[in-house]
Amino acid sequence: MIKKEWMKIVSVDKIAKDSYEMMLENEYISTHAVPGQFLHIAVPGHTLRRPISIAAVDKQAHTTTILFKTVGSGTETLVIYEIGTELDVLGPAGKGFPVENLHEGASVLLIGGGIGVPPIYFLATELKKRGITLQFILGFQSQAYMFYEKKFQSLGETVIVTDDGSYGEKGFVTDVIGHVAPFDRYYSCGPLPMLKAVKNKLPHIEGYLSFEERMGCGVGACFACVVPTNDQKGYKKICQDGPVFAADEVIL
Amino acid sequence: MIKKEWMKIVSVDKIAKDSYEMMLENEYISTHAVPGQFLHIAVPGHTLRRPISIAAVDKQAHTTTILFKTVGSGTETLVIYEIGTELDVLGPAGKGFPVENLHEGASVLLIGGGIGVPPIYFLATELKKRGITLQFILGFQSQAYMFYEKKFQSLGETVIVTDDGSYGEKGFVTDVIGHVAPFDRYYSCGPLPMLKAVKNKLPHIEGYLSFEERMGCGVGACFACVVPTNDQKGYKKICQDGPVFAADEVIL
Amino acid sequence: MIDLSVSLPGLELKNPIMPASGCFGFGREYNQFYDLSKLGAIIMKAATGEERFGNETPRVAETAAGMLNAIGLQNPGVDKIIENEIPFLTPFSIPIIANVAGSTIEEYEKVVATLNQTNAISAIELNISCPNVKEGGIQFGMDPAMAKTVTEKVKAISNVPVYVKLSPNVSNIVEMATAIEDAGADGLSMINTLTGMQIHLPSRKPVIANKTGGLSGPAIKPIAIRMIYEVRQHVNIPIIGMGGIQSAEDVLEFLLAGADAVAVGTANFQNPLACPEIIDDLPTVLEKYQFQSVREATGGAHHG
Amino acid sequence: MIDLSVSLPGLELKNPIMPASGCFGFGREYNQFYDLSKLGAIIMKAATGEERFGNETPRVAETAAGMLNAIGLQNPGVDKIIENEIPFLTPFSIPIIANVAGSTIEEYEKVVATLNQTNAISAIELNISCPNVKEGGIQFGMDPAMAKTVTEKVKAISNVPVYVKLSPNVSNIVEMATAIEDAGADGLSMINTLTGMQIHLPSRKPVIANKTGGLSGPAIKPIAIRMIYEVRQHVNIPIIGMGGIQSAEDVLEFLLAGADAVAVGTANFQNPLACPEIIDDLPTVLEKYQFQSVREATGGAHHG
Ligand SMILES: Cc1cc2nc3c(=O)[nH]c(=O)nc-3n(C[C@H](O)[C@H](O)[C@H](O)COP(=O)(O)OP(=O)(O)OC[C@H]3O[C@@H](n4cnc5c(N)ncnc54)[C@H](O)[C@@H]3O)c2cc1C
Ligand SMILES: Cc1cc2nc3c(=O)[nH]c(=O)nc-3n(C[C@H](O)[C@H](O)[C@H](O)COP(=O)(O)OP(=O)(O)OC[C@H]3O[C@@H](n4cnc5c(N)ncnc54)[C@H](O)[C@@H]3O)c2cc1C
Ligand SMILES: Cc1cc2nc3c(=O)[nH]c(=O)nc-3n(C[C@H](O)[C@H](O)[C@H](O)COP(=O)(O)O)c2cc1C
Ligand SMILES: Cc1cc2nc3c(=O)[nH]c(=O)nc-3n(C[C@H](O)[C@H](O)[C@H](O)COP(=O)(O)O)c2cc1C
Ligand code: FES
Ligand code: FES
Repeated sequence: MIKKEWMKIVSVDKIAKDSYEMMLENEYISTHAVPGQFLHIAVPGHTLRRPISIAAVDKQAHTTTILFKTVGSGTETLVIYEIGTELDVLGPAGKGFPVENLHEGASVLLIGGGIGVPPIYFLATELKKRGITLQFILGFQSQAYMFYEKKFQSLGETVIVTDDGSYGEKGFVTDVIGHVAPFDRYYSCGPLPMLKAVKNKLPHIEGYLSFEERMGCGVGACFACVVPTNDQKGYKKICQDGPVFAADEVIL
Repeated sequence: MIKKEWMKIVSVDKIAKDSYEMMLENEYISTHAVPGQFLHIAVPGHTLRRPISIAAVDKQAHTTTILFKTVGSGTETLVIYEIGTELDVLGPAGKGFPVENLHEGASVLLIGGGIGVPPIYFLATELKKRGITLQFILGFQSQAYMFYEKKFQSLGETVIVTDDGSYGEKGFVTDVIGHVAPFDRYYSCGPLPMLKAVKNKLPHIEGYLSFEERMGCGVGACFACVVPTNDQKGYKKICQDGPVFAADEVIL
Repeated sequence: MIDLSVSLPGLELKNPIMPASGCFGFGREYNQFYDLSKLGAIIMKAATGEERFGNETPRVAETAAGMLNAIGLQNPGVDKIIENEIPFLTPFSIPIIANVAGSTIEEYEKVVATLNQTNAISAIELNISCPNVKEGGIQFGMDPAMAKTVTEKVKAISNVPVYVKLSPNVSNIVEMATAIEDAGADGLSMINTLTGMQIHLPSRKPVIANKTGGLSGPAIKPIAIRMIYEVRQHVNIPIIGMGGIQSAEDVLEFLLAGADAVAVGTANFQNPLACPEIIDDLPTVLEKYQFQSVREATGGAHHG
Repeated sequence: MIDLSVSLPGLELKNPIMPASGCFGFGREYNQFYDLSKLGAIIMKAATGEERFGNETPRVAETAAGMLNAIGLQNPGVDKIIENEIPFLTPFSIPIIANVAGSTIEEYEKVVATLNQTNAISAIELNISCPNVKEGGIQFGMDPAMAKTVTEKVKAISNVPVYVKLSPNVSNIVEMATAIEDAGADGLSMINTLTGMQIHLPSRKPVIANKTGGLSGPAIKPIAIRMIYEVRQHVNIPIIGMGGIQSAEDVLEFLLAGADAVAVGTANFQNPLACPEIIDDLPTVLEKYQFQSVREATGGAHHG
């Protein structure tokens, strides 16, 4: 269940250009978080909270890791907080990636783009524990923005794509989907145009997409973050019903 | 001349209930400030700067001391800044107490009320250097809010008045004006009702009053802080022409 | 003991705090954070005649001390609200206020007639900040004659008191308020959002898909206070005040300006516990400023 | 090289940044902080027919991301402004815009006729957010017919271009703007402040002696942007935009919405160097968002 919790900043490390890894301490969140869920973080001086995915948890140390890019005044404020500062957080928010019905030994493709990479990492570590075979396609603007390459490589075959070709393949994540080994299912997180392209490229494969959208409440009350769906209701709320949806459930 | 300067917080000490002494380092301000002038301090997250009187300067150490009471969100924000923080300040602002035409050995009464006490202290230290005889009447809400009693006593005869009688005399500063030794001139700083009462009580004596008023620009551009005057122009700006005015110059 | 209770047409409030329409859904989500029975009342999200899917996203943007929203009245329609949402709310035993919206007078009438079928509703909040599609899209709440007509029509059929929610996007708020009082409204609710826009520099387009959105939050509080103060001098019906309330001090400011009760909107997003925290703080704040009750504070800025 | 210059009726601006009326006096004070010749232009404090002493104090209050003011048009009167203030400003060789206020049409005419005597003024900014004492105190800027009349009368006598400054306290800003364009205005200036109030809890009274005051600062920026965007779609005369500008990014947002140049008001109080810093930052910001010039950015949110 989502709660309002205080999370203490344990460490902040720069992991790439404008990109930071922040470790936060809180027992409730680290115990209950599942891959795909996010934290809705209050930033003093800002009306709206900032949604940031959970990238890892350590249930023993009670820590939760987030990875974020500084793109505006909220994330820029967040990154300059001193170690020890307590953040006001709603979490774990949303529903995670469905993983229950995956059999051991299944093969899965995970596709992350930019700030969509962090939840993919958390998902990968959990799937690995279940004995799933993993392949990754990770897209970044350029080499300077790339992070966690080695960590992903230790979990599975990893293809890096950059917009400018400064590292790995040049182009979009969808350009290299044809090059990877066969897989039973895919999971993807990234900007909407990327998710659309991925869905179109993989029409007949079971897939799950994790969405980004501007949020108000972050808890399902304000209807800021809806996405149209094929079901009878006609829409879902990203913050509450998502951010992960089955690819065939949503209308992009 | 007023300038925009950065002043580094050197120390913050609690001196009475809700009352703090803050020492700030900046050569330009400490070198040029005269008693009666103030600092117009930017407080992040607030639209308007906060005017705070200069209570002391140390020209050798390049420090300026301010004393302030936490009464609202601006002063409450100010007091929690860490040592070493640089404050964005306009100063020295306004014109000081006129002291030029005082002859050595003259006797002066200084009357301060609440947050009007700080500039009186700076003035007193300067007058003392010129060999002026000083008497003080200082008003506080109650004993808990009283500060600098000993420092004033070392400069001259000091009468303390409290609203509730918890220390010194009970009542208003004007209640004890009749009890002090004769004086040639008076200076007073405090809330408007006190200044009015002081002026009415001492109609035929040369006196100077330092005013408080809500300010916008603090530099004379916005006309937020005017006070009606007897002269041809009909008004003066507290931030620029004041905050000190001759008692017979202003209409209260 | 500070008395927080307020008695208004149709509304016996144990305290004057209620979540504002559209900022609290139908309560389910915030009930995860606290027991809704703590609230003075609840104002539900807007109900329209049929289900509405609202605007394209993005629907919100952050501004200095505020936010813009253009949700577009997304709601399941009045029938489903009665069927699915009100039954969830009734066990909390707090007055339920239904926010009613429409594109035509007929739609308003239909929603209100449908709401008459349930006795779980204590009052209606008539949201007239909606474009009248039959009159070239001008909002009901921006024209005194249209506001008067829709109020009269709704009053004629509603079996609960009607609070009309004023739009602040008008030249003369007093003219609107008096027209609505004359039309028989039981109370006013004010203010709705101010129309604003934010432009996204990289794309050179409005951030919000609908282009304009409604500005809410602390940024608009001075406008809300001014309008309530002005209206209080000219109308006698009660006012539910809102616009930027974040703290019990803000509540007192609204009461002094002339509000009888208040609603809290945007603050719920920042702090899901905003309402209960304000309710807990209110007695201390009233006491600090020498009030024995909420009622005593109401209109305090107009006395003497 | 990014081109910051803008050419508007009567105004050859080397950059689009000017201090807003009433927030910069007649420039003397800010000239202590920097050389005024750096500015694109200067808009002087309001001039009235006779000297005015303004309202009682307090005249300002701080609000969330904004402030309220009710200075009350204090100024030495148009004659003294010509005598004492304009001679100080002319050596800076920047266009001088005179903000003109009045309580009657005759007063506006008198001020403009008097200004005709000097050739140091490049344009007039007509402040119509003033109560018309002959028409029951309703503001000129809140009634299209009155706004039209005062614009026509002033245009008939002024020997420099006239920019009419719109009040945002209206139901329909486009109606006001088109009435004023029809009346022959050379340009618009928008927005003036929104009427607001703050109540002082200890005294239970409005903080501002005048009770209401004008809300300015970042809080109102979304409203300014929306109004400029709407007006830009309906009028062809240039717009000087203002309302909460604090940074070069804000300037670009105003340009994209449809402003041709901008004025900076409240930000001067926070940072006396606001204008020169914005001027210095503007080329970098324009470049970042792929603009070669200010002119290219103007109206950018309306294209494509
Ligand atoms: C479910 C979810 C998970 C996310 N996970 C991550 C993550 O793990 N790492 C990361 O770096 N970013 C993540 N994002 C994006 C992140 O929320 C935005 O980058 C951030 O809110 C930007 O805030 P800002 O103040 O720095 O930028 P500004 O542009 O100044 O923000 C202005 C407003 O727009 C909103 N906004 C701007 N960009 C986005 C965006 N892409 N998505 C949603 N809202 C946005 C902000 O929340 C704020 O309300 C996630 C977004 C969602 C919805
Ligand atoms: C020339 C001058 C010198 C001053 N010197 C001192 C001093 O040495 N020590 C000290 O403690 N205080 C002094 N004050 C008062 C001090 O400026 C206020 O206490 C302070 O601005 C309150 O800010 P706040 O945010 O804490 O309170 P809030 O009440 O939240 O402030 C809200 C707004 O009102 C203004 N305001 C509130 N009270 C006053 C006041 N009494 N005078 C002017 N503006 C006010 C604030 O500046 C702000 O704009 C002086 C005031 C002036 C004009
Ligand atoms: C996201 C959002 C949705 C809203 N939806 C409605 C609505 O459906 N009906 C309505 O009358 N007002 C609606 N409002 C307006 C609020 O009820 C309230 O009048 C306004 O936001 C001012 O209060 P605040 O500043 O506390 O948010 C909405 C406001 C927000 C922020
Ligand atoms: C203290 C103050 C005084 C003002 N005086 C005038 C004035 O005399 N004439 C006028 O047209 N506008 C006046 N204004 C309005 C500003 O020129 C400007 O339109 C408004 O403040 C919005 O811009 P800002 O948010 O950058 O301040 C004044 C504003 C302030 C804050
Ligand atoms: S952000 Fe409010 S419903 Fe999703
Ligand atoms: S504060 Fe602006 S003139 Fe004094």
